Amino acid sequence: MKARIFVTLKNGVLDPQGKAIEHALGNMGFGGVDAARQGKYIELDLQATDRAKAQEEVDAMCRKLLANTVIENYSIELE
Amino acid sequence: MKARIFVTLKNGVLDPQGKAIEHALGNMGFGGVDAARQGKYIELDLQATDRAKAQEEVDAMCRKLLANTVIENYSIELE
Amino acid sequence: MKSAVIVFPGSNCDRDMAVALEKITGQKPLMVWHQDYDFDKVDFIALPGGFSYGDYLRCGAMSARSHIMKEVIKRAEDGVPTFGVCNGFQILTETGLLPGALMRNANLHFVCKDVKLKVENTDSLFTNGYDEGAEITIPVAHHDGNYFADADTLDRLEGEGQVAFRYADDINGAQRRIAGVMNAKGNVLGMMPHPERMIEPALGGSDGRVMFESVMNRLG
Amino acid sequence: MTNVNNIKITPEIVKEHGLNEEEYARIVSAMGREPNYTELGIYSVMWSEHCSYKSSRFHLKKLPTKAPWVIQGPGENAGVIDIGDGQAAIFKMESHNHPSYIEPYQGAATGVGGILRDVFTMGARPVANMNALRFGEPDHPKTRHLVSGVVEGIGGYGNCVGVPTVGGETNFDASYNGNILVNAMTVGLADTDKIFYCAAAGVGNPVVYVGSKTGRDGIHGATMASAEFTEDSEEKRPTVQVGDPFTEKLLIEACLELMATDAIIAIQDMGAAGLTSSSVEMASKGGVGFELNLDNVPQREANMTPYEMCLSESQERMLMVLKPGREEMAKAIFEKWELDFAVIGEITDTGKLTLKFGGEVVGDMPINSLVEDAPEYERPYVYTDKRDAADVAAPADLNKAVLDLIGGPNLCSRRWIWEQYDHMVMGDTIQRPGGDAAVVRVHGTEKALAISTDVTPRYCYADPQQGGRQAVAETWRNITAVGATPLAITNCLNFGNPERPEIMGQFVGCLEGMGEACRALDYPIVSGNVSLYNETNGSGIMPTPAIGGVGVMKDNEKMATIAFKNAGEAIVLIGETKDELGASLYQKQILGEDAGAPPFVDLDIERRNGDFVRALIENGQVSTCHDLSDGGLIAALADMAISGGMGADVTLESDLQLHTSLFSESQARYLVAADADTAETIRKEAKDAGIPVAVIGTTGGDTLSVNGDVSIAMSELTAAHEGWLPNYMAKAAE
Ligand SMILES: Nc1ncnc2c1ncn2[C@@H]1O[C@H](COP(=O)(O)OP(=O)(O)O)[C@@H](O)[C@H]1O
Ligand SMILES: [Mg+2]
Repeated sequence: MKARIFVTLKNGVLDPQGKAIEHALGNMGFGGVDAARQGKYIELDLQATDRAKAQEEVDAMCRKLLANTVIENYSIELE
Repeated sequence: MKARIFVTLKNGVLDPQGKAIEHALGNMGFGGVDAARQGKYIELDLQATDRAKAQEEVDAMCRKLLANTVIENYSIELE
Repeated sequence: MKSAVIVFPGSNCDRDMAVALEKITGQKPLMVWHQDYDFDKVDFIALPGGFSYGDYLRCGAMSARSHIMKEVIKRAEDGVPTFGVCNGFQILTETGLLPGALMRNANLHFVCKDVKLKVENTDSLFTNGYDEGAEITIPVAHHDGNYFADADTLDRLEGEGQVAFRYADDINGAQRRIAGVMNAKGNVLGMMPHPERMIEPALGGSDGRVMFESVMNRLG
Repeated sequence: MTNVNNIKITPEIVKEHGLNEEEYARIVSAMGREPNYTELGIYSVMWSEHCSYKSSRFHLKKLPTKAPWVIQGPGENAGVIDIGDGQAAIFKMESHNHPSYIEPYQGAATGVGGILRDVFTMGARPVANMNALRFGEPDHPKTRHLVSGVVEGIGGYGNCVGVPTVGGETNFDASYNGNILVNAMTVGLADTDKIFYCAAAGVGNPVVYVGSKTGRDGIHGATMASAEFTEDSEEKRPTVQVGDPFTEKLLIEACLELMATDAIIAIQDMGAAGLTSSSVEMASKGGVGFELNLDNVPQREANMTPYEMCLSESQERMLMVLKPGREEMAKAIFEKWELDFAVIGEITDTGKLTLKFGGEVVGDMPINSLVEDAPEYERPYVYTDKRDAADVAAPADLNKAVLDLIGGPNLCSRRWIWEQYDHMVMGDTIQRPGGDAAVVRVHGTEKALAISTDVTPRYCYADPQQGGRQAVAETWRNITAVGATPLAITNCLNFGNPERPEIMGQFVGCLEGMGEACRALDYPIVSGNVSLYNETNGSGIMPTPAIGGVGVMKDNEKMATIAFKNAGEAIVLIGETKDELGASLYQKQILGEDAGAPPFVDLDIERRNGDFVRALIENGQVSTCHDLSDGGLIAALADMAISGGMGADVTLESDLQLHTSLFSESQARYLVAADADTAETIRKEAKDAGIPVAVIGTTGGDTLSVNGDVSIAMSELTAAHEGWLPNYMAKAAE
């Protein structure tokens, strides 16, 4: 099974990278971008076959390692 | 409209961050992870309303700035 | 030798580069702010180290798309010696003036220390002052110095003498321990180590000086 | 959006703001009415321990702060000293302990950002960063993660900004298990006629905001967690700020560019309590009032309330008062650097801080009540009981004890840390980390600054007064050991809960000792910071008054380093070794005990020996020198040998037992190396000056040996010294 994990900054946390991307796109002549945010995208190849178990396991991985829950949120998609 | 962009390393490009995640998960006692890859996740808020046009525009942003196509692939989801 | 140092928002080795150029060439370089892309004709263009645009998104990515780089690319293609250190090297690969890319160091840590380098080509514009087979000491200071290019490109670079410097030891995971590469024409060099930080004994040695002197020799 | 000022102030709300009943009554009487919610928030931060120094002020006043070379002592953003030729060194140290424990990377990073702003606010270009770090014991499950995050955060910020991180100190001790210390110091350079202060002046002059936009970062207090005043209450707002070093770099350049003109009347960074404390400080120092229109504050998030704008601790922001008519010119500079610039108010003659929002007055407070009426407590204290001298046993195996110390957590090489810091950027670092003091050239001159941070918490715990003396003396000695003249210090006083008399006793004792040392060494305190309440579950950290010293060297080519340079040189020990193993590192680490009086710090002897050694370096007689501190003589010998890549053969003649001679931490001692003739001259000169001196051995070979009883191959010693930290960090995260 494959897990796709998205780690994004919490609402209200400064996102310098996103801000810089917004700026650069504007400078390059790409109009019409109101906001940009940058996060992490992590893919895991799992041996697990049980969805519910996998979800729980990946959730624990996110809490304990992949996301910094003081400033980041995460979401998980299993495929 | 919102664009979700995933930038990942091409096959064959060694991914030090992914490797480190694999390693750390293993050390923390999370078994059953065959491989980990880390990429970037970028969200853009677009003014555009035309899907096809937006797709084209975001594709150009990726090619010209958001991904380095020497080492990275990207994919786009519009919402 | 009249030189120019290109300054981007976030460049932070621009002064170091200017000091080195002035000490070695005897001429104050032109400091060119990235918005002043219509700058005077010069004999040598330096892209300094640092963290242009904070290294956000990817190191050098935003600078590479700046207006001034269009001008630099044009001049480099016309044959003006063009030299990028550290962030400057990253910018050069991001523009495509040099092949490959610089990725996060394999151990994920920033590394600042003196490293030993092998001078791989002692004929080039930038390296003719070094003795054949020379091993020199120059400091590095980077987070993303892990040079990557596909195997064909690497073979070509090595075959054509475009590898200028190679680390004596693996310090960042770079493919074939490549520390600096040149373009096919030999007038563009990018390298991760900082020769401008090794130009006098008080800083630990003078091995970096020779790189600048090599260019001066050639330009006469 | 609810108008937060309609919220009724209840005793619970007052309490949530960290104010007690008596303090609240003071506010009501100062204002002549009940404060509204925004005003309460502002009082609460201005009267917090952090901003008002209410527990420490009384004692801080007793510290010596003056010398002919002091241009600005405590009270401004940073201290300023004259280093000759119209130049000044500007420096300060600050803590970021609690944020770094919660989020080590961002906590440490924003600590660096904050201290940089304190220094460039005054017109200085920052030229060096230092960091003094204390972590819990290595085996504690959190330690590795904290070390890794803090080091990465310091590097991540400093490297990006392009200011070299040139030194610091790192200790591990169980007392920091639940409360690490991250103290950051910045040193900058300015011309003495171009120093900027924070006192506002000129009624009608514009108040200008520059830098990053204001978000809801780090807003104080439990009040915010309830999040009942805004729409997005779905998630608890993080109180950790994210640093943006790229913006900081732009801010430095933009401020220095504007400072080169004559447009600025006063300038102040927005640090703790952001917009509030910066405006109050500027107005209070200038004896004026401020009227701010909060609608003009650049905002990162929608629907921010006045309360949030006033208390936000968003990073990378500054407040300035400009001369009238200079706004456009200043704006052009900030726009060039792509930074926000907004005129947000003007100076008034009301003596009040008046806040307007949406056309209404939402706050109106007398400035002097915010500052001068702040409570000041003379908290009860009891001195730490004096300890008797201890009898400290010999180790079971001398060679093993030496290897364990040199290759253990507290004396091992910190290379793993400082190689992650760009310590060379700016091209003037002529003594890199690893020596006694970092040395950075004053750009374009023959002069150099020497910088060192030190404190030995073991001593401060055993005897606060001696510990306070020793901390100051050790920086002085480290600066001396590279050949520089120590001029002044900054400090960061990290202690536990001041409401406990024994903690307050540690504080008072340490300050007394520091003051004595500063006076005896002509080495005043020009800036500093106090961090109290460093404890978890009722157990405090060891008292840790970190000292950051700065000195100047006239001719940087005369600088000394610790490395043995030539084989066959004589090794000379200067200063007297006594039976002083109490509270030593040897006792603690090898024997697992902590007993007895710490070494006594005789300040006259300290000065005499130090002046003697400095003269040797300045005269060019000596270029190899190391002071003795933790681990004693053997630790210093090992450092010099490892650093020089050669061994030494040493013979000690003494009435003391060998382990005492090797590990005693007697103060005011140095090792120097020189050719035999010079060494003999030095010995005579010292003798004539009444300074204990002995030629104790010869450099060279591939073994470090002492009296034949210690004999360790250099390869083994080096591997132990260099290996501990990387091996520790490479181990699996728990
Ligand atoms: N956190 C740190 N950052 C940078 N350098 C450090 C750090 N900790 C220690 N060092 C460096 O390691 C060396 C040894 O430190 P220390 O044992 O405290 O020296 P000393 O005993 O002379 O005060 C010094 O050069 C110091 O600057
Ligand atoms: Mg020392």
